[in-house]
Amino acid sequence: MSGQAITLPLSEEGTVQINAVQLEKLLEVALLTTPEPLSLAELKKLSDEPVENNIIEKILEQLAQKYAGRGVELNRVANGWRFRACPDMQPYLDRLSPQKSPRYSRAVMETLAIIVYRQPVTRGDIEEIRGVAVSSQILKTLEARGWIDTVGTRDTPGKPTLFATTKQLLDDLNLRSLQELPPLEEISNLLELDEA
Amino acid sequence: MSGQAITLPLSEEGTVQINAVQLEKLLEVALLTTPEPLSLAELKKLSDEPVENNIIEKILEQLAQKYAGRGVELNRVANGWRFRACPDMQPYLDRLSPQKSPRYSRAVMETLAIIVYRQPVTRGDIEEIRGVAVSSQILKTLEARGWIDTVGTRDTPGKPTLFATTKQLLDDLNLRSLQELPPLEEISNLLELDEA
Amino acid sequence: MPHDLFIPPDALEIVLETFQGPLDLLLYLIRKHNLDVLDIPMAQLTQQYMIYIEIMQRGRLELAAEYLLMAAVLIEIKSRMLLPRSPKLVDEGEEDPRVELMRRLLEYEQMKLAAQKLNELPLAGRDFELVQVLIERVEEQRLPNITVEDLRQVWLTLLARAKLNIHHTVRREELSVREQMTRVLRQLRHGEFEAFENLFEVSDGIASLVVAFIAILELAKETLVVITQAEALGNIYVRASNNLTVE
Repeated sequence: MSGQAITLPLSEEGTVQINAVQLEKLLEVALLTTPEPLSLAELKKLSDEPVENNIIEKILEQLAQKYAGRGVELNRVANGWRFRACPDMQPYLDRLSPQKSPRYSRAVMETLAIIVYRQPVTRGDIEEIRGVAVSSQILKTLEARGWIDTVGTRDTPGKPTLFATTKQLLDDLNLRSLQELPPLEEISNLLELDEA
Repeated sequence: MSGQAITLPLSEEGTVQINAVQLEKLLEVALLTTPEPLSLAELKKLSDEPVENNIIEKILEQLAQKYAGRGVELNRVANGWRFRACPDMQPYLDRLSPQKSPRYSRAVMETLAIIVYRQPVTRGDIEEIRGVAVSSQILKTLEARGWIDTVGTRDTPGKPTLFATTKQLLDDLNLRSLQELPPLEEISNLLELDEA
Repeated sequence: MPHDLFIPPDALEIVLETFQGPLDLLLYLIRKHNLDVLDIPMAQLTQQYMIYIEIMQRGRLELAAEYLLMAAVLIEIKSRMLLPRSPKLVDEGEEDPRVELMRRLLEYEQMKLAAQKLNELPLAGRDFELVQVLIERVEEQRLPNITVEDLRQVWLTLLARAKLNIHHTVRREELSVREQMTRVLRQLRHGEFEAFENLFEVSDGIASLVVAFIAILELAKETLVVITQAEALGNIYVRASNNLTVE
């Protein structure tokens, strides 16, 4: 690991000397000890002097570089930056503890997909698309996981609750925004599908 | 971080070629993703080839060296090896954490869940259900919290201790009795039974 | 009945479970028989669907209302297509009765495929681990809090992993027995014999007495307590089968 002091270009005055080596060290510890993503606003608190976002980002990118090729990587996700083990390490880690989060049933995943791609939606909207009743247990499961929450009600009789996805879902999928999710199949493609 | 292949001296035959670089990478990932200490026996499972303790220890010491001067350090403790934040980093980390609640690791939560639902149980019972060894650290964590205690021993060879949950746990969960835990049948239908 | 529709009776329930509802079943039939979604041959599709419904009913499966409703919708579309359409209505742009069904089928299929893709994405805790290095806090230790929901989720994960959930659902009654087992063991912690009747809390009501009784039997079965009776009709005593020496 390189140890030389890196002096980064600063704002107009250019006089405040930020110790980039020390800051990198602090960012690294904070990120290694926190499984949840840390936002730039939070990471800035680590510096004794005020730092600009682009400087923090520069150091973070530099830090991410240092971990290239190793078993963990520094990623930017919806709620900020966090370290994760590379997915190709999983088979080895499973040897230590075969603890796996469960896979959800099709009912749960279809409900989630509809909320992801059609949000904000009411329970009625979901039932309309799936053609079957949606048990409140399914919605509770997704809420307990922190993947969906209620964002208001629709102004129709009964004031049904509107559901939308959270940043937590994106974090768990290691994504920055909904746009990174796989796009929906075009209807025209669906017409050509032979084998389901 | 140096990337050259390190060939370590091996046992008598000296022919088994252990890829020390790959092993170091695996040890690093495993230790960075597990807050509890990992024993040599567990760490050895990461290697595809059988490795001797002294080789693993040599690689661990080498790894600890690489982290010298950084914000986290690799320590050997009673139950094995683990990374921790250097104590002098704590004032900085405290700037971040006030609003973040710490969380128990999955190993701790699983152990607690088993004691809740299967009490009174021995450590062996817990290990059988979890499929992995339960470190005494985990049980100590739960005992120190006042959530479990020992209620006797089983009359089998070795006289294993029986663990059960306490009133304190019920208080902390705001329950009057364990029966107030919600029934599970409904949700278990939401999980895919055949693991993919 | 077309031979490819034959389903062994014991597999029927599984087949029904694999369909997420009538739309899913219709999609399956359309894709399986290479039917054109844009020009659904109503007679053929309705016939296929009704065969399934009949098999399900013969298997005395409780049919969800949604399946029966869909049967009604199919038959309605079919009958409307049999009626000659008045040129006037056609001019006014009366829709083909199949259009709405087609739209719903395609929308559902789109979501079904999206769900599959979503489920294939690497997920934290399942396909990759998060980095978490220990912080040993010196002062003012903040202890993690947990909720009932946390415990429930973790236990479910364990069950799923152990594949116990099929035959091994945890019921409330079972938990109450476990809870009583712990209470009795605590009471016996002094290591001495305790009179059998002292192990019951009479004021708690009959249901709780029964649970306590089952708990003591369960403890005896797991050889955690020793139950003795010197003579017929004599006093019954219970003690922990092994004294807890370390406190």
